[in-house]
Amino acid sequence: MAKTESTFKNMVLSLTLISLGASASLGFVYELTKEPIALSALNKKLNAIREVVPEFNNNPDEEMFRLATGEGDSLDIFPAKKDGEIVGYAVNTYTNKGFSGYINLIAGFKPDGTIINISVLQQKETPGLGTKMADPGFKDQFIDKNPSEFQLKVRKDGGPVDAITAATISSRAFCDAVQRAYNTLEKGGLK
Amino acid sequence: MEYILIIISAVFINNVVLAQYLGVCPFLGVSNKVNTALGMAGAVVFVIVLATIVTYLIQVYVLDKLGIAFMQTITFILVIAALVQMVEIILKKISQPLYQALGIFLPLITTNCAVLGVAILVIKKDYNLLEGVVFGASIAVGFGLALIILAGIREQLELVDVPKGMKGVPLSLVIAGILALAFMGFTGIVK
Amino acid sequence: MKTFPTGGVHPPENKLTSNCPIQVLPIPQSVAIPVSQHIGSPANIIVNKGDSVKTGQVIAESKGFVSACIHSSVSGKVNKIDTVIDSTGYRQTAVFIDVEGDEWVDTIDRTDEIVTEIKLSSEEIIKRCLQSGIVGMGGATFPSHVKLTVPAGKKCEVLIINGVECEPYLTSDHRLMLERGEEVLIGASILMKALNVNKAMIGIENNKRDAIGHMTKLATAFKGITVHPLKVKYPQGAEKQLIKALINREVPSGRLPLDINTVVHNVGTAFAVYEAVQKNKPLFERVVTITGKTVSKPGNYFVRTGTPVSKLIEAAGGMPEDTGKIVSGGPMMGKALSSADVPVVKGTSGIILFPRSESERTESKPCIRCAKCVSACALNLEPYLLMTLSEKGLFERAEKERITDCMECGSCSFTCPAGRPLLDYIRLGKSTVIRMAREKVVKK
Amino acid sequence: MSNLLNVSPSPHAHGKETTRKLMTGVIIALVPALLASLFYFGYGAIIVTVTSVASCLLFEYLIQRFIIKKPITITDGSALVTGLLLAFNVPSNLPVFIVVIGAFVSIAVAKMTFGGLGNNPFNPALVGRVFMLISFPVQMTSWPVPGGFSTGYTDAVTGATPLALVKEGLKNGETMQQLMAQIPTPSQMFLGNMGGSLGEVAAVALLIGFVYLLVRKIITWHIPVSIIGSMVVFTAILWLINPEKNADPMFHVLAGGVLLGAIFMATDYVTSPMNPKAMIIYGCSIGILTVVIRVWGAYPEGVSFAILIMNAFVPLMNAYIKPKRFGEVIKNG
Amino acid sequence: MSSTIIITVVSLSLLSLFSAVILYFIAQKFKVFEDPRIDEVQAVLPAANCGGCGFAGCRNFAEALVKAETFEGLNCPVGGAEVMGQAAKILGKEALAVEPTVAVLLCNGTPEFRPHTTKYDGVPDCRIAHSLYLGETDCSFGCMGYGDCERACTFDALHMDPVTGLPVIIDDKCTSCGACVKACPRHLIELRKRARKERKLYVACSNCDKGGPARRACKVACIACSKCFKVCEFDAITIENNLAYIDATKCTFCRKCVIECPTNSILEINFPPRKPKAEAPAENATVNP
Amino acid sequence: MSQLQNFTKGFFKENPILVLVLGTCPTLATTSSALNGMGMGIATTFVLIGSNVVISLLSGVIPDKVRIPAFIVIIASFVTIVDLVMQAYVPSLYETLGIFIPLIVVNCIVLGRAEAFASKNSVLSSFIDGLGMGLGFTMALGIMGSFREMVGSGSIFGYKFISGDGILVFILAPGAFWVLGYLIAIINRLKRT
Ligand SMILES: Cc1cc2nc3c(=O)[nH]c(=O)nc-3n(C[C@H](O)[C@H](O)[C@H](O)COP(=O)(O)O)c2cc1C
Ligand SMILES: Cc1cc2nc3c(=O)[nH]c(=O)nc-3n(C[C@H](O)[C@H](O)[C@H](O)COP(=O)(O)O)c2cc1C
Ligand SMILES: Cc1cc2nc3c(=O)[nH]c(=O)nc-3n(C[C@H](O)[C@H](O)[C@H](O)COP(=O)(O)O)c2cc1C
Ligand SMILES: Cc1cc2nc3c(=O)[nH]c(=O)nc-3n(C[C@H](O)[C@H](O)[C@H](O)CO)c2cc1C
Ligand code: SF4
Ligand code: SF4
Ligand code: SF4
Ligand code: SF4
Ligand code: FES
Repeated sequence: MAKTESTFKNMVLSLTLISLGASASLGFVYELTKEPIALSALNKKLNAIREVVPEFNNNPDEEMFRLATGEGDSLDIFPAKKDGEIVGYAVNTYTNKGFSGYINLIAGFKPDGTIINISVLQQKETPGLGTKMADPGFKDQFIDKNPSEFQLKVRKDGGPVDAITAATISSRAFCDAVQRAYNTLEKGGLK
Repeated sequence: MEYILIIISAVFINNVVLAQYLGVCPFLGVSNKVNTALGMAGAVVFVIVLATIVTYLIQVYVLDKLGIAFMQTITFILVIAALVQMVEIILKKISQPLYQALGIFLPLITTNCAVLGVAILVIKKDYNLLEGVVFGASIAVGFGLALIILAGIREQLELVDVPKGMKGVPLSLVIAGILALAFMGFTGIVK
Repeated sequence: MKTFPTGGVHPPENKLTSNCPIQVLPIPQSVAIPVSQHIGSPANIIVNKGDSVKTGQVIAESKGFVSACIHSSVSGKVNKIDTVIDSTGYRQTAVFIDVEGDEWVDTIDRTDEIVTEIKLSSEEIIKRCLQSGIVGMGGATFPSHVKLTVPAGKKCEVLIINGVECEPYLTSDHRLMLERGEEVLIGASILMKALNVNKAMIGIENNKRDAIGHMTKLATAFKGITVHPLKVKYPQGAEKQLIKALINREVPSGRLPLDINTVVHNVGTAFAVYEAVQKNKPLFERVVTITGKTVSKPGNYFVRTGTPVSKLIEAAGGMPEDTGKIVSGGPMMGKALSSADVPVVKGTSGIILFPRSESERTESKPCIRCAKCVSACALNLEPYLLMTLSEKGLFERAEKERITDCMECGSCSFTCPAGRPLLDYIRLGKSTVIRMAREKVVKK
Repeated sequence: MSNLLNVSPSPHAHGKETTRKLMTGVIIALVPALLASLFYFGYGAIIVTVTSVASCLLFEYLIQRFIIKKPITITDGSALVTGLLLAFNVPSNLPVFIVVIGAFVSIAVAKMTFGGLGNNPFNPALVGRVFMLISFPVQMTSWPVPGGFSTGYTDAVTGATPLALVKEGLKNGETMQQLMAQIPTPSQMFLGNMGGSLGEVAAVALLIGFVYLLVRKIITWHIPVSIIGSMVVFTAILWLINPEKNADPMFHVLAGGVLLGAIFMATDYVTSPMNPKAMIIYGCSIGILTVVIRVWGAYPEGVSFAILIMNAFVPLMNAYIKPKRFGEVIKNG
Repeated sequence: MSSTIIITVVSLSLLSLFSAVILYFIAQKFKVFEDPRIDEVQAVLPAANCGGCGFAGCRNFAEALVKAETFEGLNCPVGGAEVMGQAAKILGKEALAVEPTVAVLLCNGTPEFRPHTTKYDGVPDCRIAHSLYLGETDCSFGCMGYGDCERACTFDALHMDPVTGLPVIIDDKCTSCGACVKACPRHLIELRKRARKERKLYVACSNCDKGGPARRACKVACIACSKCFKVCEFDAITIENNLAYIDATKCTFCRKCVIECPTNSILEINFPPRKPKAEAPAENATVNP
Repeated sequence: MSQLQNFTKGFFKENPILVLVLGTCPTLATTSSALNGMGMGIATTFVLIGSNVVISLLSGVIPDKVRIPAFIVIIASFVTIVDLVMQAYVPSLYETLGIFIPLIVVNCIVLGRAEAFASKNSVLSSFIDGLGMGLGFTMALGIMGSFREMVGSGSIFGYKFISGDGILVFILAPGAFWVLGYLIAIINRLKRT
């Protein structure tokens, strides 16, 4: 095959044509995937919510609302409803007290404030230490506990929570995030 | 203070090569002599700063405006490739010594994932332009630091007999591993 | 006590013969006198096979400025002119003389009387040194008249007499100072006159207290000459280190002592100059220490040049069974001889016989980067690096690291715990670098 | 062979020191600290030390024998020193399998990969220690409290080291004064009656070793003194600025592994600079980095990291910081 | 088509157009002319980078070839005539016939002929031993056997024989790059003309001492007795510095000198065995196959 | 070269990571577990095949001087397609691989194959080359990922086989460097014998 000469015209032309083809197909793929991408983002959220509240049949994402924490910001609350009746709230909560700062949790509460389950969305704690907060071994001790009687404090600070070995700081932070969620719900009167 | 934290974090704690795995190819490739390493480091700082500025502007004023953020990869890489070429030519024209010092490294930089990586990270981290530039420059300095250290060690090892199979890339990788281990000591200095 | 500031080592002194008075070694039946006993061009032979010569007669004339005359050390007949393996380790041209009696050239004053008054002028002294074949006895055998000729524009302020004898085992300078102290001092005065200086300093290491005492006492009678005890540390005898120790000046790299207005001469040289100038006796005899831990009768001897080393060994009670190495000079800088037939020359300060157990090198192990060689080097070089560079053939880098400054004192190899042959490679690198530099000049 | 004369280039004499004698010297200098560790931590210390030394020797042997296929040099003592120092850097109740893994990393990764003694750019024992610290953070940070010679191995009572106490305390907002009550007194710390790695606690034992090393001329004063000196200066400044939030220099020097690091680990020939000027820069940098990590970093203790980081710079220092050569400056006198 | 696609297409095309234009001008303006023939020539060179041609590597040599008027004095010993011919073809020049050569060792002092008189205990390096003294034997010209030449050879063509202590050259592998010649501090290796069937005939000695000491040091030393010189009908032999030398370009392999030599210093290699009196030289020849 | 050789060379003889040492960044970054590594490998394979095929189709019409930019555009398009598709259908993998998906564009293997192979060979050969290289890459990532996952977290493809943790360093940066380093050393050794 004879090579195309490197003339100005050829260069510009071929490059432009290739870009044309490339961008057209890209635009096309983008259009195609736009919806699935949005959907998968939603699914991810719903899955997280599903993990921490009982079965529901509404769309908590659509019914999401915000409640002020009282610390100058607010948390996202996702109400889970079964046949129109509230079965729980999933609260997207956080703390800045982690060993490496910010930790993002989603905590599910029964309408009476009892913890259903907790899921860690985002954390930067030290592997092998703080990261164990996502393990059932640690977080399961919160299930079915109601913060009104179950103090969210580690043993070192006089509470009932068993801290992760050698990671008291992360454990404290975890408690702090859950406490924040609980407080917000309580203040919002949703308990 | 904000900027100092960005600098420390990018140079030491989240060093591009040692913690973020970017730009490993040139790190392995151009590290046999301290002098070349210095040249490369200089060239990378220069290109990364330039590329950060240009890609930032393109992202904000073109891609975001037009709502085609998905075109990020393709536009960024084109822009970087063209930019590197342009820099090479301009450098050749205005400063021969500088060209001699940096010129030979420029082509290598196009395929250095640190450059594109930084451009994307700046957008991901929601930095403003100045923060982005500082971040980019620090990343590049971090790259240079790692490169020069490795070059120093490799130059010293040139003079001793290392096991045959380890010579070259494998040894550099092992050294990089130990360096990464050592740099973990900086963990936590910036949250 | 004074000493040079950085580097240096302290090898076991082993000065076994410091209490042995100098004896005269009987003249052998035949001698082989090499015509190159000095740094510089070999001398021109002016005798032929069959000629009769007298003790002290010139048999080879100096050729060029940096060269020295060679005198017959015996009287007798020239047997042949051939080659002999000398302490350079190679065959060199030598004049072989069969000894007949001991008839001296009549101009030599053979009396025991010490002549104090210096009659010759500065130029005459230098000329006499040239005629008498005086070379440096401190080891380098550099023709002394060259060092005494101060080039225009330079000035010598202080003469340093090197009585350090920092090498282990050797005691020839020590004995010479004890027994011929006065002559040495007169020699020093002659050198002062030749160099036109009025100050001379004699440096002696503190392990020769008797010599220090003796010389100090004698020196009171000489104007301008002072004696300075020095802390015992090798290589204090090296001229740059000695100058630093005595007057705290550093000879710049690649330059000569004269560039900082000093000249250094060995005590043996001073004695030879005394004999040449006051007694008109050329240099054909010198003090040699014959020693070694296994030697039965170690001692110090006046030896005629050309005498085979084996004669000296005989005088010392013969070669011990287990001798593994014969070294000419000190253990740190001396040359190992390939046989006992090597003739004694002007630069032979001592012969050491090492038993086999001490004559083998330790195994060379990897460098542990302990930097002991760096701290041993009195010139602050980095021997470990110089060795590696020249081992790997990176001579240009070695040059940048100043490999040519190395004075080959051996302190680095001595200290290296890994037993690395540092100096072997440094010497190789140094000579290669010098050769490369010369080739570059030639090319241009 | 025969009775031919030997001929070799000068010098014909060799000093008494050999690699093995130097290493033996280091081992002797470590004996006081070893005894102290037995005294405080009981036979856990023996188990850990023996495991570590044995595995270091074994790994070195195996690698030389089967992988590198070069002469076996385990008798030179360097692996023994590595093993001892590795043990000295870990808690005395560390499970045996972790010690073995740490020894493997020390010898295989940090030393033999580069060809063995003399070639490794990083301190093997420290690479091993940091590796263990990051891989097994829980085990590596639960320190047995000194319980006397009969302390058990696995059932020892654990507690925090003074440095960890201070770090966590300050993080919780306590002041230095409040914390002072919890940490051991300076004299307790000097004698070694505190939690910590088995070889680092007894300052007095380490100092005895230091004196021995200096007297035997195995090491020079430059590195240890500049490390400790720079630390004292830096921590003193911080302390004077805010004594509420910063511990005093005395505490910083006695707590943790500074002395062990400064005397025995930063001075490792192979991984430290080769001339006094560079040594002082190296030492000061280690001191300062240690304080930076201790005060601002996540880790309560920073000596190991600081030494490793500075190890990385040693080749550059050796290449660019040169001793002043004799006769370099032309003096007109 | 949705608007996204249009925007995409337009913006990217513009961008490409832009960069194409720039690149075009760049390419135009900053053309660096490098003779493409350099690459071509380099491609035919052996890429051994041994420096045997006298240049710092094959690329430099290629440049020199391209620049050179004629090939005079330029030769790649490794590639030999073949490669030089190819290079000549590329450049349209005449390749000069360069005679192929091979390395030979001008010393045959095995321990059997040349007894040891001392034991060298320094670094096993010929240069170091050479600068120290005459060596373990009394011959100050002969091979010291510490293998500097072996280390210099990048073609694995030269090995030290553990029995004789002398280097042995493998003719097939030797490219006559001359690295060993440069490495030997005693100048014992010569690049000699290659002959049919790898035949060689040369004085395997470099001893410049007079007959007496030479003979005392080594039984097969050349003592410059001139017998070979006298017997040679082709003026191939010269005697200088107490040493005979056979000029390979003149030698016709008549082998008369070999018989004459009283010390068996002349080696004949790869010749068919002589009928009548083959013992002495043949025995010699086994030393250096 | 037969098509079979063309296909297999990517696995051992010219393995992009273990022999050519290209594309080290994604190799190190994504192999903290076997699945991540192989996910990355497959994404790269797709880009490789796509760009190889298109480039070999177009190689005749692209002038030399704009060759590189043209290749880059083509490669970048495929990368973007992979990016979008993964975002849509394997969001969790997409998130863990993060920035390294767009960075496939600068992975030297892709451009390298385009330059060295696709632009000079037929479409079929280029396809096979892309497939072989891609799978070779995937294999290497798989090996590294499995090893790091096994040693580092005591699990394989997510199934834990020990209780507790592994040797954490192996899923962190130092482990990544070491494992790759020793893997290449082993390959070097095998190659020599
Ligand atoms: C490098 C490093 C990382 C650490 N990471 C964490 C962490 O992620 N979470 C945590 O709670 N503690 C972490 N710690 C431990 C804290 O510093 C502190 O010692 C610990 O929380 C005290 O808890 P304890 O009382 O349970 O031992 C880490 C320590 C170090 C040295
Ligand atoms: C090549 C050369 C030239 C010298 N030129 C002079 C000179 O001009 N004047 C002088 O006083 N000494 C001269 N010297 C002598 C040296 O200063 C020194 O005394 C001599 O080399 C012996 O020193 P050493 O035994 O310490 O090596 C020269 C030496 C050499 C090697
Ligand atoms: C390492 C070394 C050690 C030396 N030791 C001595 C010594 O102990 N005594 C001495 O007289 N010269 C010694 N020299 C020679 C002196 O440097 C210098 O050449 C000599 O004193 C000059 O005097 P000369 O020319 O009269 O010999 C030594 C030289 C070197 C390089
Ligand atoms: C003074 C001195 C200190 C040493 N310190 C260490 C050390 O901290 N860690 C270590 O692994 N080896 C140490 N060694 C032993 C040895 O030098 C070390 O294993 C080498 O780094 C191995 O090449 C030391 C040796 C000496 C002489
Ligand atoms: S021999 Fe040279 S390098 Fe070694 S200590 Fe002496 S002067 Fe320094
Ligand atoms: S004394 Fe020996 S082991 Fe120590 S640094 Fe020097 S060469 Fe290396
Ligand atoms: S034997 Fe000599 S000439 Fe022949 S290839 Fe080897 S080094 Fe070159
Ligand atoms: S031929 Fe020359 S270089 Fe080779 S071993 Fe003999 S002396 Fe050494
Ligand atoms: S993959 Fe090559 S630089 Fe990152």
